[in-house]
Amino acid sequence: MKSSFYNTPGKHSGLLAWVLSTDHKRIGLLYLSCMTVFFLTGMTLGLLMRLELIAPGRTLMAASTYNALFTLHGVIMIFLFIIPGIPAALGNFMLPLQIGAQDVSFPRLNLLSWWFYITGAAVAITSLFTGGGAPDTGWTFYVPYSIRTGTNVSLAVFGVFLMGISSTLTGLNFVTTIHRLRAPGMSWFRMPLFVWSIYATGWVQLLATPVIAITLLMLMAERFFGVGFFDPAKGGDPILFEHLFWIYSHPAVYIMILPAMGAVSEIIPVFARRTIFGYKAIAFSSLGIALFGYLVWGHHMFTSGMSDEARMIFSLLTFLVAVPSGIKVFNWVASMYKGSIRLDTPFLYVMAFIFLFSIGGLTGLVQGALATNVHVHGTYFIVAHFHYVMFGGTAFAFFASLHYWFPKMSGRMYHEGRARVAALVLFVGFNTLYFPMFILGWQGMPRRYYDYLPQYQTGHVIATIGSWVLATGILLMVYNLLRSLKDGEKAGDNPWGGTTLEWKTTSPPPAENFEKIPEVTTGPYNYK
Amino acid sequence: MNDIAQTASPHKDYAGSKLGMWLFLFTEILLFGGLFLVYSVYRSMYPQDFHAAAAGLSVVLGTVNTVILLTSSLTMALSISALRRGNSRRSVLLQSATIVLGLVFLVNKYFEWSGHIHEGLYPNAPELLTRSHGEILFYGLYYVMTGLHGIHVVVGLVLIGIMLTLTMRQRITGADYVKLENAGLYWHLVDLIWIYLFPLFYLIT
Amino acid sequence: MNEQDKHIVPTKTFVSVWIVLLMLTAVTVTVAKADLGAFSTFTAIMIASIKAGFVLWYFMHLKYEKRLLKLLLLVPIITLAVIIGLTFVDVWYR
Amino acid sequence: MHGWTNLSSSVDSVFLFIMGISLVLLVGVTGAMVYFAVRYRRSKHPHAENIEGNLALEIVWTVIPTLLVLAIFWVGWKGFVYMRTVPQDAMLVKVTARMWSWRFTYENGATSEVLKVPVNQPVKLAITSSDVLHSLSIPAFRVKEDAVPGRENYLWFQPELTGSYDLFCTEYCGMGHSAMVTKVEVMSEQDFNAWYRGATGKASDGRSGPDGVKLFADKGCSACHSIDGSPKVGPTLKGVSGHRVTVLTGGKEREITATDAYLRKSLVDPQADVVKGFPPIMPSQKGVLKDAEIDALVEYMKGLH
Ligand code: HEA
Ligand code: HEA
Ligand code: HEC
Ligand code: CUA
Ligand SMILES: [Cu+2]
Repeated sequence: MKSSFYNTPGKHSGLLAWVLSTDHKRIGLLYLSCMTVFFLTGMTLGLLMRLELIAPGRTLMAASTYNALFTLHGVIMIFLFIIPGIPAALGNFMLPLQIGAQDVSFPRLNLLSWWFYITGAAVAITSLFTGGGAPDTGWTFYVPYSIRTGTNVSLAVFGVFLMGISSTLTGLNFVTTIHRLRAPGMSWFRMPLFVWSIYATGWVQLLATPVIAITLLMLMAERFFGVGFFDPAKGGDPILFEHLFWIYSHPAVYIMILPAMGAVSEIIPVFARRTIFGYKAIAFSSLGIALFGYLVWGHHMFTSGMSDEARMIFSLLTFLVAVPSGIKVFNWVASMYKGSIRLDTPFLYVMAFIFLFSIGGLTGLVQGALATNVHVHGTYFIVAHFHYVMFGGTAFAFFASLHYWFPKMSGRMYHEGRARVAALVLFVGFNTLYFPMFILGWQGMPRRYYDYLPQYQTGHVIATIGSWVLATGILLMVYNLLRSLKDGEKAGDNPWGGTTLEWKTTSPPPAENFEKIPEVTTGPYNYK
Repeated sequence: MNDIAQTASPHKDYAGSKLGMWLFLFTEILLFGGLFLVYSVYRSMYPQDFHAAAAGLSVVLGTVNTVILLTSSLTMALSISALRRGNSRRSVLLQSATIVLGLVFLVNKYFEWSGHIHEGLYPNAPELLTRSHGEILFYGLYYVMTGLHGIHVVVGLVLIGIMLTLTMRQRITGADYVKLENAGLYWHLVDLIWIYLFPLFYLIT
Repeated sequence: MNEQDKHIVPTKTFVSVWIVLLMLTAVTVTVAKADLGAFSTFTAIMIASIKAGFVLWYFMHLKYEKRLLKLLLLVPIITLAVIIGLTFVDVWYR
Repeated sequence: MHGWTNLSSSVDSVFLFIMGISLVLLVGVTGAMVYFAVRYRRSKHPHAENIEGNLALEIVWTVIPTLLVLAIFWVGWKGFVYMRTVPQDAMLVKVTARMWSWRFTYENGATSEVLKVPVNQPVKLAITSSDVLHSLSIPAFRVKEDAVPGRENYLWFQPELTGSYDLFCTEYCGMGHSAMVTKVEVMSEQDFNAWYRGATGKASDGRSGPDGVKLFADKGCSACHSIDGSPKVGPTLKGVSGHRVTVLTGGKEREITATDAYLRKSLVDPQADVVKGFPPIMPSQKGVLKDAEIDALVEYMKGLH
């Protein structure tokens, strides 16, 4: 084998060559492997929840176990999987390659971010087994319940705090890298769209994450010292906590989706063998989403007792953020027009992404409209919405890019036949699992319910069956990828015929990325 | 930790490090921003109580601390100029002065806090709980905000301490001073935040 | 790319800025004693912002930085303003 | 699902309006995508055409969606204004949520655990909570509003059909969240008046004994404790008095006998001795109940065999 970063470990060897490496590719793979483990754990919890919900009443576990399960499921999926998902894992690996740099601006800071991430994850997981037991607040940590409950909220929150630092530092690193380390000739409008989306995401990480950090610190101060910020008995205002929480957590959903959108914009031109339609529109809509994303957090609080004026303004702003998402969708579809399309697995996932994300996004409109939000808030309608955007959106885009970049990262091809079957099973399972939840939600089934009234059972049974189909698909996909690592065909440097810079180096790339830093003379998707 | 930096990245990206530092400062602004938000909400809900509670703080101590921090910012800024003019001895002196001023600030804060704690004005204290809602919140904010600021002062002092040794060992020089400059930026930010904390807590009328 | 900027701020500038800052501190303390009613908070914040401006502009060297950095500084400030503003749409009308 | 209140149909029409637009968009987007994927697959269309963009199109699909979403906002907002404008003649019912039961208090002092309202009469609910966040939701009526401690929120509706409807708590509030379910009884005007006149502030059931029975229901004890021997969130109180119980005191296990003093302490300082196998979540009644009420409850519990 030619020299690749796998066989140039640097100062250390063995495991240390990974956990102490400052090579962005190794750090990316570190994130990727940890994340996969957490993802499967989170999914297993999801599966258990579905089992419990197959029938009303107690099926498997006690109410307190169930409550801990969905809290953990939410925390793991959001903070351990989906937020670091595309940016920290794939972004770390691909960003410097795509802009023709040797590494990120601050390689040691990058490693430190991973350490923050893994420490935070360890702390969060420790919270399950120590103190008062697994936290049971839901991933939103709403006060005053989160202050009163005897479970181990403080430790879990501290874990999330550490992961927040990790996310902020990653954003800082990427923004600086994109400003400073682009290869000669790569002007802003010659950057791949994935880089644009990471850039927009980086700013959101920088500006939003500190707010959750301070909010969680206040929550801990409440629990340890009884300061009174959120305790009505001392004049505190629980609604203010909701504001603070969503000031971060709404922008955070764009941390989740923007890189996914970037990856999709990367894959479409390659498999349609033509340039992207409306490059600038897609690039600017990323910034637009990041910008408007700050202004809409109140749509999570339409029934909280917030002032009616605020409800109106937040509803209006919420609708504005849908427009740039629409622009992206339209441009993607237009990019297929008169292309020469190969329906390989990455592209199948991308098509699934567009379909599922549109469903998730459009039902977001139902939630953003005041009159209907009141009815669906706090029900399974919301649960369906966010699984469609987060799982159907981000996670499907993640699967797409995992297959797309698999040859670059590993030097081998995955097995195409198995991969397509997995994609199909996943798609069917996904819709069977989550579509009934829209109906359940509209019928009034509240979320975070351990037990439910019998009239909701049909929907729950279908969903539970769907979860098994989905699990089969996931297992097949994971099996296929792992096995292809060992016995997949050797991939060339550029198996898909991509035009961005990561395809101009060997697969897997050498430690310093490029033999010679490339000179950029055209836009990123030049298929002329 | 610094030997790797020299070897690992032969081309130092001066502007890049500074950009990174500024971005970090932005996150600090937003971190404190969350607290300023809480402050402004509760102040607008309980203006009278905040007024009454603020009377309990010593304007004199607050002013003295403001002057100390402003001066420490001056010495910090001067130390960089001195270094860049090649006078590293003077730079070391000025950095030490900054550290001393920072320590004096902390000592003052210590006396101020322990004074209030003796009066029974600390979070969840029985004495404090007899007061009005706004006063409870005022003192809560007072401790959390000046406490977080205090932590930043301590971090800043440690940083400057490291810079000091590096300057003495000639590892930070007039030709390669970006670390010192970044430490300076951090220290000025600590000052900047205090510039707002001071009127918000001590000067409410 | 590796340009270190050439400008060294003269000691005199720093010392004058420091003196201005001390004077502004004196002003804000005095003004606070004179009760300005509704305006007192406003003046206090304004004076603090002027002070902050001096620190940013001279001590933090912003005056001598490229335009990009100056503009970027607006980003967190505007973000913070927007966050506080929108929250107050709730707080004021509740 | 239609026509249970004045609000149901207006909310549903907003929903249908959004759904209509969404469906058109979804079908359009998906249809175009699938059509292109088939029409331009590589085997049929080996050479792609490089079209970089089209300004007119970009403007079209920026402006039209903007207009569409503004229209959606507008109908949503209109419907909402109606939901927030309480008619003058609305009947007021105060709602107190607590872990994990509801209490409805009427203007004549009557209280109930089930929301009873007359048909065709606007009703305003003034909602608060005595502990953590809850949310009152009546899906059939399309209404929902959070119960926030220290605040009073409101909603209103006018039921149009008699019958019994589900009322849920839709803000997570701990272990019993999914059990915080009750009913809305929409009654004919006569039935309602008959109940309303009979149910004043005094105990409605004629059973004797101290207030214990009523306190036990009213103060929310029954949300967590049964009196029939089955454990709920908390241990059953059947035969508590005098039974041997293993408790955790400061993390250490010990076995004690439930004396009067122990029962009293269980109410005012429940976290001191936590019954083994149960979470330490019982709310302290200190400052919530008067001494006399605590006495009455202890008396009552002693009588549970
Ligand atoms: C990846 C994450 C992600 C993304 C991208 C989104 C995107 C959107 N979300 Fe979602 N949302 C969540 C994750 C996400 N959300 C989560 C996790 C929650 C629940 C949190 C909790 O309570 O636990 C939530 C909750 C939530 C609520 C609160 C519901 C409630 O609790 O009452 C609302 C309300 O407005 C909302 C709206 C929207 C809107 C309008 C968008 C828009 O950005 C969508 C834009 C996309 C489209 C519109 C589709 C594609 C476009 C077209 C096909 C073109 C045509 C379009 C138009 C004409 C508009 N979301
Ligand atoms: C990226 C985000 C993400 C993803 C991918 C998922 C995936 C799933 N979620 Fe999701 N979910 C959330 C984010 C996510 N969830 C969030 C944020 C909440 C809100 C929490 C809260 O309210 O606070 C939530 C809440 C939530 C609820 C609502 C709970 C309630 O309100 O009571 C439900 C109920 O069905 C559910 C189910 C599922 C299921 C069945 C999956 C399925 O995808 C899972 C399918 C399972 C598999 C595919 C397993 C495959 C793997 C194995 C079997 C291998 C095992 C191997 C090892 C362990 C090595 N989730
Ligand atoms: C939020 C749920 C909840 C509510 C409401 C509640 N309890 Fe409890 N109670 C518990 C739990 C859980 C325990 C067991 C753990 C403990 O001892 O703290 C308990 C324990 C007790 C015990 C000790 C039982 C034994 O077996 O030793 C008594 C007595 C008691 N509760 C009485 C009451 C009374 C009277 C009320 C109403 C004023 C009440 N509880 C309200 C949850 C609750
Ligand atoms: Cu009360 Cu949920
Ligand atoms: Cu949101």
